[in-house]
Amino acid sequence: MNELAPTPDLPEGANAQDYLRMYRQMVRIRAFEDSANQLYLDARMPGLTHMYSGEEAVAVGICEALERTDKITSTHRGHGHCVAKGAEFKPMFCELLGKVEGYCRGKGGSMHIADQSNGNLGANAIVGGSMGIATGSALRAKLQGADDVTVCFFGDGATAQGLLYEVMNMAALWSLPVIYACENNGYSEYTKTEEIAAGSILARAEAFGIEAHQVDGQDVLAVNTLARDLVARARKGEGPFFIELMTYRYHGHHVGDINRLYYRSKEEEATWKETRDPITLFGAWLTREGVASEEDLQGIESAVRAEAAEAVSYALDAAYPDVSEVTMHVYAGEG
Amino acid sequence: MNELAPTPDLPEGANAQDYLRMYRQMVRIRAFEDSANQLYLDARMPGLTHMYSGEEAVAVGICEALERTDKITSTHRGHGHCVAKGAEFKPMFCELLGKVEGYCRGKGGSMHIADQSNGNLGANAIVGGSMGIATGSALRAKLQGADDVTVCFFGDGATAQGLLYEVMNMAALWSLPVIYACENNGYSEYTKTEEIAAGSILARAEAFGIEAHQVDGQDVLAVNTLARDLVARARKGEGPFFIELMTYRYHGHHVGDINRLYYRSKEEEATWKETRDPITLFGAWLTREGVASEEDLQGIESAVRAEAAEAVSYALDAAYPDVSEVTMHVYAGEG
Amino acid sequence: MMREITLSQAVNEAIAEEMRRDETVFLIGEDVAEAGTPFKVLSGLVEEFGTDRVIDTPIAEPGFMGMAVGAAMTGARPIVDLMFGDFLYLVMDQLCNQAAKTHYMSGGKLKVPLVLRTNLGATRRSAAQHSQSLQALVAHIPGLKVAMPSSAYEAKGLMKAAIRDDNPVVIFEDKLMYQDKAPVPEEEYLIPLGQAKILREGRDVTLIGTSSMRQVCEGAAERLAGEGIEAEVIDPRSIVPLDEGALLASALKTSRVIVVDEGHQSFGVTAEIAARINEKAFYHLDAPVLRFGAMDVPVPFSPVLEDLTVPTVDAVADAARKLVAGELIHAA
Amino acid sequence: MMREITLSQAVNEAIAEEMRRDETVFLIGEDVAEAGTPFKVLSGLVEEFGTDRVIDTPIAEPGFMGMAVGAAMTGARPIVDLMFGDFLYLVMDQLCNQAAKTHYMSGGKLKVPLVLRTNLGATRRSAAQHSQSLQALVAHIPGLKVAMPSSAYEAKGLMKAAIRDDNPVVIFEDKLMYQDKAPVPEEEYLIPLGQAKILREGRDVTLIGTSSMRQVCEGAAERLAGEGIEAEVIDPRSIVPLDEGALLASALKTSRVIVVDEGHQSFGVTAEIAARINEKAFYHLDAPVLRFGAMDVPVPFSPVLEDLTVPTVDAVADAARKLVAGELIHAA
Ligand SMILES: Cc1ncc(C[n+]2csc(CCOP(=O)(O)OP(=O)(O)O)c2C)c(N)n1
Ligand SMILES: Cc1ncc(C[n+]2csc(CCOP(=O)(O)OP(=O)(O)O)c2C)c(N)n1
Ligand SMILES: [Mg+2]
Ligand SMILES: [Mg+2]
Repeated sequence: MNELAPTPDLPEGANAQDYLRMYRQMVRIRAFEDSANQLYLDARMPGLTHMYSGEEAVAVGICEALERTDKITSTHRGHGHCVAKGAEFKPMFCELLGKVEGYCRGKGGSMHIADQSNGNLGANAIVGGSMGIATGSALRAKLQGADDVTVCFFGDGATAQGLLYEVMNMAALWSLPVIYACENNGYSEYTKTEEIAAGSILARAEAFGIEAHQVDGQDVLAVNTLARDLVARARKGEGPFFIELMTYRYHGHHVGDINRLYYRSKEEEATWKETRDPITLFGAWLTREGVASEEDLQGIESAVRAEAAEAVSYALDAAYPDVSEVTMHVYAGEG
Repeated sequence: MNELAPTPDLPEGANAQDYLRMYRQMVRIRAFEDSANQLYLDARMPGLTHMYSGEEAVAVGICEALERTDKITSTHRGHGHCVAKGAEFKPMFCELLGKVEGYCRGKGGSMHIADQSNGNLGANAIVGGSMGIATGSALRAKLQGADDVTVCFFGDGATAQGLLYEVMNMAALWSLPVIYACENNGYSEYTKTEEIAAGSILARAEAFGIEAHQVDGQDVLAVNTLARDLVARARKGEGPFFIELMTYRYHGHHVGDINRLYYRSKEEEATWKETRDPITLFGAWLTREGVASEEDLQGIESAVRAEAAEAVSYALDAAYPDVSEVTMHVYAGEG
Repeated sequence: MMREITLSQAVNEAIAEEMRRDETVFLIGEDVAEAGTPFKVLSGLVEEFGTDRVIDTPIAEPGFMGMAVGAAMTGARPIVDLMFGDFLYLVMDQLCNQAAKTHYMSGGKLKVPLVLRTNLGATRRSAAQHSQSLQALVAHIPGLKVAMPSSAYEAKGLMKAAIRDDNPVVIFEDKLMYQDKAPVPEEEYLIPLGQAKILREGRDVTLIGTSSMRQVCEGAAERLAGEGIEAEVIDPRSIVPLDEGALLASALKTSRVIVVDEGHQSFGVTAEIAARINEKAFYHLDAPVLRFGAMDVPVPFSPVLEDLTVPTVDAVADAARKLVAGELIHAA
Repeated sequence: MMREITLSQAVNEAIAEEMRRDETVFLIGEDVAEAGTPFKVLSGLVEEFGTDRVIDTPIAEPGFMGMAVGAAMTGARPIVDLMFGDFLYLVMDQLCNQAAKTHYMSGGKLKVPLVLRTNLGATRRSAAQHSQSLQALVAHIPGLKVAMPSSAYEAKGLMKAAIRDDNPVVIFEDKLMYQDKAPVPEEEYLIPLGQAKILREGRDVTLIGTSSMRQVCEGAAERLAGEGIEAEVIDPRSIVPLDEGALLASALKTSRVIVVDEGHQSFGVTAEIAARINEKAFYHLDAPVLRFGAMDVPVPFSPVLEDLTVPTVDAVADAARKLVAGELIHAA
């Protein structure tokens, strides 16, 4: 599929602004990741990080279907979710660089980055580690009669963790408002999905009585349309749901994973980038449908890039936490 | 179904002796459990124990399809598996009473009882705790080119443990010679299966690409026929397989679980005992098919009961371990 | 006279009171509702609070532990019932990588106010996988608090404090003490975490005992009293936070200390307490701090073996006697 | 002159040699084959031994840990690769309820000869879930052995001994030391578990350091030497079994001891070692045994904070100086 369907099932009430916000959010993720990668290459970022580039339509398609009060749980590859759920660049870059103005005051870093005030319950460095958290958030919503929905993002590799089946069982038994969003990017670290996943991922959810869908994760409209529908239904108590989003990561598993030939080919990477890039595809659709002109899109792109550049230099200059922070926040209620 | 099918698909090569051994093994389990229960009621047994009565056709139907070199892993409700895999009464009762002549020198007790020399890798007091062990035994068989098969027994309640899905995934990916035998007795402790298992248990195995069967766990011939087929196929490398055996436990969850009305009715218990008892059903089939007379069966019964009585009194008189045993066997190779 | 209730009733009351007081408190675990747990500690709660707040789960400890973390992060106060302390191993990731670290990793933005109630204690003839006392494992992990009630009174007050605490708190009840009675006020009270209690004053030797090891210490003190030795008995009540001040004060007073805890001795709770007292009261001690933990063996089933593995009144009294007599114990 | 190789190469060589020697040895874990682990420690092994003996798994730590137990019980010798020590929480049940107890629970009938190799160590800027040093958790569980190599030499010898051991052995490698070189003989050698090594003799103070904390101790000793203080440096090499004799002998000689380990300090490895030395050498000590562990905080990401959490040469040297000078540290 090299272009988005010309007349998608337009989400009810969607309009040009919605589309452009979606586009902009995807561009913001790409720009954030490019800057993060550059910070790594320039040896200005401590540690490692996992790039979301290539998967933007997944996070944006889903998060654009959510309210601010809805919750998400994120992964080690969490910048995309964070941006898509409404985070700002400055506190994100500050976090990446271990600065006190970061969302986690520099204590979390890339693998724990989250704008908590927008309902992001945290990125997680334990693969599958947030499946219980997401399901528990949904349980809380149900118990308290709140109508928020929780989306649990995780990778294809994480489907190997038993925790998923434990919580899907309970979510199904108790009809919890949670959506399991499996980002199938074809790899877990340096291993192909088919080598680590027997049978069918969708069927695994279905076996627990959970309605499951597969969707093209490069098509932001398809993702968003499905997500809106499922979120609305989950809000009404028809959850849980499971979505498998077929996607691809452009970079290595992490920024240091440069020599990838032993596990995937250059051609494969090129094909995805050239024919299935979610931003390019959506941009083409937007211009084709007359929602925006090429110039509009370029305007968005340059504005976002400028925003990123400014945030990076802000973060580079920002202060580190005071040493007294080291013992702060071990326990709540104690400074 | 109140009687066994008159002409079952006879296992190839089966004959009267095989049938009578199966019958005898079922009676032995029942007799063992009755004696164990009595020991508890007489306050002569330390701790608690979980009775297998009512489920005899499961353990016997499966273990009679196994060679001595095949392996099993067992559960907290493990006396039946232990007997069926070839254990003797005396060391079993000794184990139950904490005597040094027990299979585990009195260190394991009811929840860890196993005749290791017959390939029983242990009962397990962690629900689901042996799923990895069984699958690992099968991995070892495959790696070493051995042709033994491993059967992993566990209850319906244990299907809630994520470990099952982790190891089924690997067993399926690597075609391991393991058979997952889910003893669905309708309850986990004091909770009905439908309250703790969403969707379909069989479908869960199938979702991993594992061939799965449901069988009447009160019909020893049906169980045995299926087991022989699957064991033979697993030996040829066609595994893994999954069996859900529909059965019932006559006693409480453990011997102390006397007042059960809040979770199941007397009528339900009576119906199973009166119309679906695996020993009665098989006994009726044996006489109807002319394999044995009523007297033959009574003879087996009384011989077994006498054997049990003798073993109990042997065990009651047997010696406790010497106090020096307490630090022995913490580490292999150190006394 | 103050009424006496069992430790089991005390826990039940504490939870019921807090559930009445705070709608966000709920219970989750295996067979907690109709069955009220195998130990019947929670009997009656589902009748009062309904199945929405007393939730029976499938046998999926990692799953419901993780769910409690998520519920706690988003505004509820879950009490997780872990049927046996031995199952802690199953929930360690959710407890130690998630619950314990979330507040810190989020720079203080997220809180995880949950209680994990579980148990400890051997000699129930339940063998190696149902008899462990694993408090040392969780005490080692920053971000968790750990309480060890030593009677019905403590069980109630600590449970109420734990439920109101904004952090993950693990409470270990001794499963052999559920039927033990103690005076418990009708009026509401809380026992703040981090406050040790002096149960008996004495000037000759300090006996520090956690959970049911308090009884062992009290038994030893009783026996020693008959011999003219005055033992001071202290219950730390929580080991994280640890009331170091109270323990040190007693050590300074008596100059001789014995620490008793039912977890395995090596790398266990007694090591930390002994190390701290040695470190901070060294020059005031007449003898090394002695420790009694469970033997470093998996808990054996056979009663004749199992009984050997736990600290006893005899052993503690004997050690105290030698300490007071100035005999070198374990001298190198 | 003896060749020098990295710790990573040493581990690789040890495993390769044992796999050649014993067909039942196999490797299992995530990305251990073609990728040779993210740290590249196992590179080349799949080429020599094939995918049947170097097995890539899905991300299912409890699952493959449990499978290793079953394989070990039935005649294989698995080496489990756990990518980060922080994932130990996930395998605790299979490791501590199953592997550790099987031999005992079966009355000696079943054995579980497996090696769990994993790592420890902060300051890699990997934040709270990828930086923990959790050796204390497993050291507390009877039935497990625990080794902590402090150089390439130890890494090779201990790994070979662990693979041949009939018990479950957990080996913690310091992930920051993989590229550190040390002289390693070409000829085969094993280092038996339970034998400490005196790295430097001294009479004024004993510095006990595990894993990379050996470097901290050696650094401190070096610095102290310049000031005329002779520090004895000892590496326990395994903490279970612990070579108590060697540690005590040094304590008796120097009368002053400092223990350094990178796990959290409270309820950690240093507590046990300190408690034992205090207990058995009390009357020979001039000062309390001092301890340095990681701070009792989740490991923070920010470099400026993270660096504060681990024991340093400065801190250890400073404490040793004060000990030797007879200053009361932490005196109550
Ligand atoms: C419990 C656990 N095991 C292993 C790892 C190491 N690890 C980090 S990311 C990763 C691969 C995850 O693959 P997937 O879930 O498909 O997510 P992706 O990286 O493809 O987005 C692994 C194995 C981890 N962080 N946590
Ligand atoms: C990990 C774990 N959780 C809980 C328990 C307590 N427990 C023992 S048996 C049991 C029910 C098991 O049900 P099922 O698997 O159906 O086996 P059954 O008892 O019916 O044979 C429970 C919850 C346990 N032993 N281990
Ligand atoms: Mg992936
Ligand atoms: Mg059952």
